[in-house]
Amino acid sequence: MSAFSTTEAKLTRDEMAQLVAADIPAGAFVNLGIGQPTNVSNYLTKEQGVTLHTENGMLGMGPVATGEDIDEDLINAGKIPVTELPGASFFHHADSFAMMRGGHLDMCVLGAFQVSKDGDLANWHTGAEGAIPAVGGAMDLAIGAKATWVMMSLFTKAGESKLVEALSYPVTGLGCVSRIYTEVAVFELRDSKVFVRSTHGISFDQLAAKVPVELTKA
Amino acid sequence: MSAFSTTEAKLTRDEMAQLVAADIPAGAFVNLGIGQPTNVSNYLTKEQGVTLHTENGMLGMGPVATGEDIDEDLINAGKIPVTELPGASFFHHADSFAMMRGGHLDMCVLGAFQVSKDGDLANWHTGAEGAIPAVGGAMDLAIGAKATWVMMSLFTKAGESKLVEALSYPVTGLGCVSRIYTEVAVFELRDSKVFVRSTHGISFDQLAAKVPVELTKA
Amino acid sequence: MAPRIATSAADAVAEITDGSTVLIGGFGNAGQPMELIDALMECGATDLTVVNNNAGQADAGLALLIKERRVKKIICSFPRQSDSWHFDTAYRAGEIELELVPQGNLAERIRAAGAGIGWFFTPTGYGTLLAEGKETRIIDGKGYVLETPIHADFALIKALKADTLGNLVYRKTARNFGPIMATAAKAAIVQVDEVVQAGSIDPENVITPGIFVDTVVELGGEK
Amino acid sequence: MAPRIATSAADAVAEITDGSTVLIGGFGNAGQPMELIDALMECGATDLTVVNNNAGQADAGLALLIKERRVKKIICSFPRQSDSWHFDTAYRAGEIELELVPQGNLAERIRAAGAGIGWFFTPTGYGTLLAEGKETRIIDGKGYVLETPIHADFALIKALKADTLGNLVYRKTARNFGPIMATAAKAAIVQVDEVVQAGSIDPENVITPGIFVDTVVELGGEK
Repeated sequence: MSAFSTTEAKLTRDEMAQLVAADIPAGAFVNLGIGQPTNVSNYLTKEQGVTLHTENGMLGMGPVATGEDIDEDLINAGKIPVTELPGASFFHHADSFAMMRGGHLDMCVLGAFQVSKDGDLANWHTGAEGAIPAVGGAMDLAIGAKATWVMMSLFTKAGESKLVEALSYPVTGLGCVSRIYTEVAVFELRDSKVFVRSTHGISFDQLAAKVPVELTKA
Repeated sequence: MSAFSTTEAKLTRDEMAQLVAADIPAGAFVNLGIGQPTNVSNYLTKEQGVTLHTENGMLGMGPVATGEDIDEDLINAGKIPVTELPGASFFHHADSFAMMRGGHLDMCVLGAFQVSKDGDLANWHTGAEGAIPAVGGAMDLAIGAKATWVMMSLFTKAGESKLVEALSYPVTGLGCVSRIYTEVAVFELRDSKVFVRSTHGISFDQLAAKVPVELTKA
Repeated sequence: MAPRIATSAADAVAEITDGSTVLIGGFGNAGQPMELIDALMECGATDLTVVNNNAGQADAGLALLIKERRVKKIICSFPRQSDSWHFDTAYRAGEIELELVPQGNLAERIRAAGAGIGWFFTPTGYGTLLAEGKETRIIDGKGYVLETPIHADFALIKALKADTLGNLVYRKTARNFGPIMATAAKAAIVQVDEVVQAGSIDPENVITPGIFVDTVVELGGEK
Repeated sequence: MAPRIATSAADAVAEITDGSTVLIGGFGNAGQPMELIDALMECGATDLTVVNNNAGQADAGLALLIKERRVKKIICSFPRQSDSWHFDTAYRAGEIELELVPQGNLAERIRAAGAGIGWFFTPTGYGTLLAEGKETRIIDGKGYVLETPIHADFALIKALKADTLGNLVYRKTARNFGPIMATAAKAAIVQVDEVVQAGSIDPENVITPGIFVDTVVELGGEK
């Protein structure tokens, strides 16, 4: 495991994506969730040989399609036109989620509303009165891959930590998250502890004061 | 339903196969079990447009292969080389048995050790001391198709009826058989009754005397 | 039985009656049988239970069926979208029932129906609101929820090509729910760009064998 | 990870150790990975649990593994054949454990393992000897038996072609158990006639996506 490190400035969204991309092992099969995680694909290098899965039925997804390459039959889970790489394959929805649920993906990267210190994930529903719920593939993704990483801002607009003792939002999956990338710190969740791998624009002590869970320097 | 009829002579095995073939509705999807039922395929006409399923992964099976057409990658469930017809399709074992179990086949035709008046089928295991059991697809076939027909000789070598009140052999499937073709009679099982559709070389009364279940003329 | 080749989308859906459960393929626009959905709109069938990944978008297709209150219940994974206003309105008015299902469970429940599986234990959704009231079990330390198959009367599917025996091939990610929905419905109704002769699709490449297909309508190529 | 391209069948199976559970593809000779089985014989691994449709035939392949008492348990649907003498002898001597499974349940249990399904209710086998001691349930008046997934350490599979990313295509009824076994094993080892470049198999026609394949060995064409 990497030792603790710190940088002066907060990470930008692109820097977060870059960091996640660099951490993905060579040759991994990865599903990148809708939203911020999708940005990670821009920083994967050809040498890494990472294969992207999209749950609507494809392995070997390439970059977003532009111009003449746009084909409405070739889209990602966010319904954005994409391209296919040599060695791609198509399959139906049951096979695609079987691939995920069966633990064949090395990793998925998701956004989150909250993550608990035990790796419980909330990212599908605010639980707000009158909100229309929608879940999509969130629950399948959360528990399906061998490792689930989260990308999120660490604090809400009201300044509350999204890394919590116990979820107050509805659960997406229990005990599934093993790493959290935020603009101010990267956390690793293992052995029932929360390790801080790095801080950005904040010291470990400042961070520990703002986050309501016990933190350990990696 | 057909009214009762009778013929002077017992049916030969080929005549039984011919009768079964003639009874299969046009356009049906059918699985013919190993042994005697396989012979039915010789009497299906092109006009009937019956599609044969083999549980080792094929729809649109053609006749047994001979000479140069023999291909060890193209076999039926009895491991006999067969041919493929235009419009055939190949699929894996889980899909093949899903097709059967999901009730998509119109019919399967099987051999039997015993059938009970309620349509319980015994055809996989004699239950004899020291016999090594083997089941193959028998249980899947028995309960999978929309209709299960049996072809068997009505009596054992010892002269005992194989159509019985209750099975003495181990069960393959419960309540699954709806029709039985034998060399001396054709039975239809419905509404908890056993109807005799035809007799061959035996009168209805003679038959009724030899079979230990209540029979009704169709 | 070789499938009926319908003369039009209207002809293809003519047997769908009030109260039917209808599986509708597609994920986004890919694989969405838009002409069949429009024909279902025209044919007047109501009190429908619809199974789709979403609950209609903008002012077309499934959204219009919902707008006209022809759908009494929808089983889907992702109803709320930026342009799902007709669903949102019907839902808030209490005029449509929603069964929300994680996407993979939705797919597996449809697959189970087609495959003759009774109930099954899936890890997806365990410990969540969507498992409330459902039987659960811990197997090897992992939590599972018991889910049921989703059987339907009809499936509306879009494929690329059918042969005259109903064998289907799809195109890219438009495959999505089509192959499993075809297996789970009593009658699968398929719109294709092209109907070809039996024997012109390589048996190795058939995705949906013709046994699952009841009605085919050829609607030509690119829209 | 792209699969390892092994240099020989022996190299391909080198990681199989004593006590492993090994899925072996094939139905009759079709799809049977004979060279990999021979290599498994050579490599010396013992105390194996083997999953195959049969329990070996004549004096070759799996039958020899059984003859040499390298298989402590076999999970299969049809052990007894006219030429299954090595199994028969071992079984009668009480030197091999047999778990007899209806063929469709065997396939579905392997599929469930690969698909991350916990337990499932299947109608096949209900009311029979093979359901004795198993949990059952009546659903809509029909009896079902609860069955478990079959997970394995290795799968030995024969396919027609692999590309360098491990995408597989099969040939005719030799497909049989291969695609599901590839999904249910920690490591799928595949013998193929030919390895081709990534991109040379049409993505629409891939039967086993490379994600399921760990080791490929090219053993040339017709035997």
